[in-house]
Amino acid sequence: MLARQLTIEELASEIPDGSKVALPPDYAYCALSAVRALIRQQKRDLHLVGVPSLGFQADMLIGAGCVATVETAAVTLSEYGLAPRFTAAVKSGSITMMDATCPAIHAALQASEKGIPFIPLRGLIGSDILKNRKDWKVGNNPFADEKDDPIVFLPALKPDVALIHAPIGDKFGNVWVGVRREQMLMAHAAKTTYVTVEEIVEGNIMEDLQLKAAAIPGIYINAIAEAKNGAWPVGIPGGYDSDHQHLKGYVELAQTAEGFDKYLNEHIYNSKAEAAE
Amino acid sequence: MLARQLTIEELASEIPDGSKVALPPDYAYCALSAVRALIRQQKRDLHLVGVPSLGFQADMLIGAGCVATVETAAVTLSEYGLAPRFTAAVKSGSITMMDATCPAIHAALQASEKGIPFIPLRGLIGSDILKNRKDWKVGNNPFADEKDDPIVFLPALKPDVALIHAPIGDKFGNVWVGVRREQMLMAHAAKTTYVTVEEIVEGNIMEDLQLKAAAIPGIYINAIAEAKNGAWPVGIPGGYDSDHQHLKGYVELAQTAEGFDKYLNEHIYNSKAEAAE
Amino acid sequence: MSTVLLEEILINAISKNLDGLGHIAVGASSPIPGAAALLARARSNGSMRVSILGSEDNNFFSDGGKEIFDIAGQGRMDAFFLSGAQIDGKANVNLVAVGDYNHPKARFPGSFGSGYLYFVVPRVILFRLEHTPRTLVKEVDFISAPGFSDDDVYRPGGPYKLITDRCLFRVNKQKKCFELESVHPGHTVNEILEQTGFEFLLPDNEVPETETPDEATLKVIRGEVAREISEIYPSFASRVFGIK
Amino acid sequence: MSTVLLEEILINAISKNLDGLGHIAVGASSPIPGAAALLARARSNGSMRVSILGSEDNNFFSDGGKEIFDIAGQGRMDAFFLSGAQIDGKANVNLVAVGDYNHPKARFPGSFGSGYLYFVVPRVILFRLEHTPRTLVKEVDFISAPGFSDDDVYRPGGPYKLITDRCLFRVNKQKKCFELESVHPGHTVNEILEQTGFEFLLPDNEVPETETPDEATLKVIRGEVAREISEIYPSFASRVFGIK
Repeated sequence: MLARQLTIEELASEIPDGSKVALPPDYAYCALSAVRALIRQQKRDLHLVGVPSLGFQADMLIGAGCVATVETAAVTLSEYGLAPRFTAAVKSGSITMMDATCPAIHAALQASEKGIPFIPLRGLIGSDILKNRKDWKVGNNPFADEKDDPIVFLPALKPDVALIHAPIGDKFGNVWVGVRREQMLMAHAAKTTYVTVEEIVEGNIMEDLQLKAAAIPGIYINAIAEAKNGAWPVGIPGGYDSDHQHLKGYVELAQTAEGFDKYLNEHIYNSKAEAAE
Repeated sequence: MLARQLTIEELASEIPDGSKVALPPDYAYCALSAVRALIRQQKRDLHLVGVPSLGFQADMLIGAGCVATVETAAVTLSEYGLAPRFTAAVKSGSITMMDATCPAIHAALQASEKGIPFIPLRGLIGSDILKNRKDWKVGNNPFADEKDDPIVFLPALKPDVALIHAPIGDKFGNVWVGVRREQMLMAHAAKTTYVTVEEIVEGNIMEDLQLKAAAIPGIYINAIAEAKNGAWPVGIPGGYDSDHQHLKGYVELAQTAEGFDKYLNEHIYNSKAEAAE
Repeated sequence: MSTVLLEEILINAISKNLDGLGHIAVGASSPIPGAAALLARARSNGSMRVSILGSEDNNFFSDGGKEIFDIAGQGRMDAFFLSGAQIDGKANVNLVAVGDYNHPKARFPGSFGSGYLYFVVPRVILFRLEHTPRTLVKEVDFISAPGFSDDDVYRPGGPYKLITDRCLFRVNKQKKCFELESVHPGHTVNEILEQTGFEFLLPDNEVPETETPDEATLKVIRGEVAREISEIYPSFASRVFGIK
Repeated sequence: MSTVLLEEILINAISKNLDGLGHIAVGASSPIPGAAALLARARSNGSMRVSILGSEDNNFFSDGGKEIFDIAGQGRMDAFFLSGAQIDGKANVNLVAVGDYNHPKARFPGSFGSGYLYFVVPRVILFRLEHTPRTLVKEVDFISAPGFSDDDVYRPGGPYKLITDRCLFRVNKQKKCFELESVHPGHTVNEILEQTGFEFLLPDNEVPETETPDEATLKVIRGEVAREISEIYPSFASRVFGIK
């Protein structure tokens, strides 16, 4: 069965305002070209889910006013320092934070993947993460011997959209993610999955047993778009490195709202070449 | 870190009587040469766990008197008919059955993999599977709106041993399983994992990104043994086919206890060549 | 028109219940349901996926044995097939034992995924190609999966049709029982009444005969469907379609 | 003997707490703990595994982002490292915010895996290379992960040591607080008392000086450890060891 193959702009246009959008961290495969299209299309009220953390793409979306809520274990630009638009938004109260811990996000996505309404998880008890998550509950382990055994119950986390990038996909929508299997978990857990790939290859990925073992089958993929260097300015593992100078420049500009607007105008809004792809 | 590399007999000797041993179905990678060694070493009181079902290896172990308990979604020889020694053992009451349904076994292993004491699962309510599993409980979905939402709670299933076969391993104990990832789940969930492989290859599997994405890392593997044609008489996917004539002959002989003893004597006890491997 | 085989009538009848669906999954030992799914896919204009356990050509799963159940739990499996050593009038399915569970007269392989999939897959089509009072019983000896559930039980899925070598039943969800839908050519309602161990509803009007596939459909069944099914069920394909 | 750097003293001191363990995991932004783990592995005679987040050479995980947490939950991770914007005398760690959580004065990336790993990894070694009353506080503003738990809470893991740029504390599990173990060369107990925002125990005897690595150890640190750590932390390896 053939996949729907779209342009980046078409793909982004299928993600409505208010969507709960799951995104991977910078060290995985980030669909930055699609994120820029979301910004160009002035999406609003997105609820970002970091799987399990977020980086540059979240800082840009937040700075551009696309985001209402951030659910994540962290927003980090690692060696580039604090995420400036994220930090400013939290301080000003313009976004709602749902702080989590990494394994809680993985586990809650696994609950959605399995079609179970919740999953228990150890840890968290006594933390202010738990105290601030009104959507989580503390229950008792039903298999505890005599005394109580409190344990956190996490409701299934079902994003409306998983938005990911990958090195290769095929015309059937099969997408190779290698060891970055949290991207597979995202696709299994989310209602819809949109993928950009460096290259749409000939043939069927699932006919190569080695590739198949690390590929998301097309049944989970709502649409695919080809995006050469689609993670830029972030890199992709096993592919190209991050654009260090560009990212450093971003962080410098994004320290202020004005600087960030300058970045937006220069690299996103006025990126006609990209918009026309 | 180098893996412990053993002979098949040494490997089998590390699995004590009474162990809870997880085994894959015939269509995955079955460590038949190690199973024959278990039979030669006259193991007793094994608790077999089918992940999620069992085939020839279970029928042989049951026939040889090695098994006390069978926990599985099925014991099947597929086109070869009913599993004769299994059927006889159930009828005579010589083994304890813990009937399950496939996803319950996967989910309970995932609970062990995640270090959580239990996992909820849909389905099962109103079945006699549930009625006969005193170790399972029915609880309430803590996130249900107003009315009750009964759901089954499965305790984590933590086998003492996962015993599996694979096409290739390396001297670091890394083992490639391809799409047969339930074998990876078994290794994650079990206390110890013993693996036989068709071939111990040169180099480090984890240095090949494609192989790594479908390989069990050595940290989970307690020992590895090389066993060329180690799944025989069952086949391995992508490798060799089942030995159809041999399996047909087995099923014919195993219809009676006497016939099965003949098979044991001919192909297992007296398999000096194999024992000396 | 060449002689139409029972298998072809069954494949055609099952396939009619799959049109318009997105993903049909077929379990082990199910050559006729597998062929029916492939037939439905052949006329879907590329809008249907079929996954067949044990197939390499028609099995896209890449996350281990759990994925087929997870995908059903996610609501991404629209139809599945179940058989049973016994099936009763409440659509309960028994894949485990005849007689007392702890000292059975007969023991079968086990429940496989039935205790789960029957709850979550919207259209579960039951098939039993031995239609006798021994197999279609008043009450199963062991419930691998119940046909119906109390209102408070999460159950987006359940039984949809029951097809045998003699007839096709539809499921009446209100009355929680089977209703005769059609009788295969050469069989009669009286014979069905006689050979069925459970009670079932009869329609108000005359019971129609199960449709025989037309020439175009037969061509697809005997062509691409036969070729594809022979990958997984070579002996079935050889016996029924002469493919080797 | 060549001049020994503070980093080398820290690497050596941390590594002493890892000997004999089977699997050490190192998280993000942790060059000194990473080097300490590699040093401990170098003298383990091949009995220790080290996994380093972000490394390709020292990262054997093949089941996605969840595996490092699953492996800790299974009891297969013996030691891990945590830092904090603030750490208090109850070993609570804050990686989130200073001031009111909803209107913070400062906001940091977030809790990452701390809210879980601190509970299940037997030896969690805290490190904070700015030892001032601003970072080592009486009470953290936000608990990403609590230092100690009530008896009924499942907690096989927890804090083991706290190392700073001035000293090494051990954890006193009975009294649920820190106890000064050693002071780094060039620092004094009085300075530690002055620069620590929380109360801690002093040993009955004199506080020893943190050991300086011997020549053989320095050779390993500056040789294979420096080379291996430069894969993940090139700027650290260049600054400290002159590797490029």
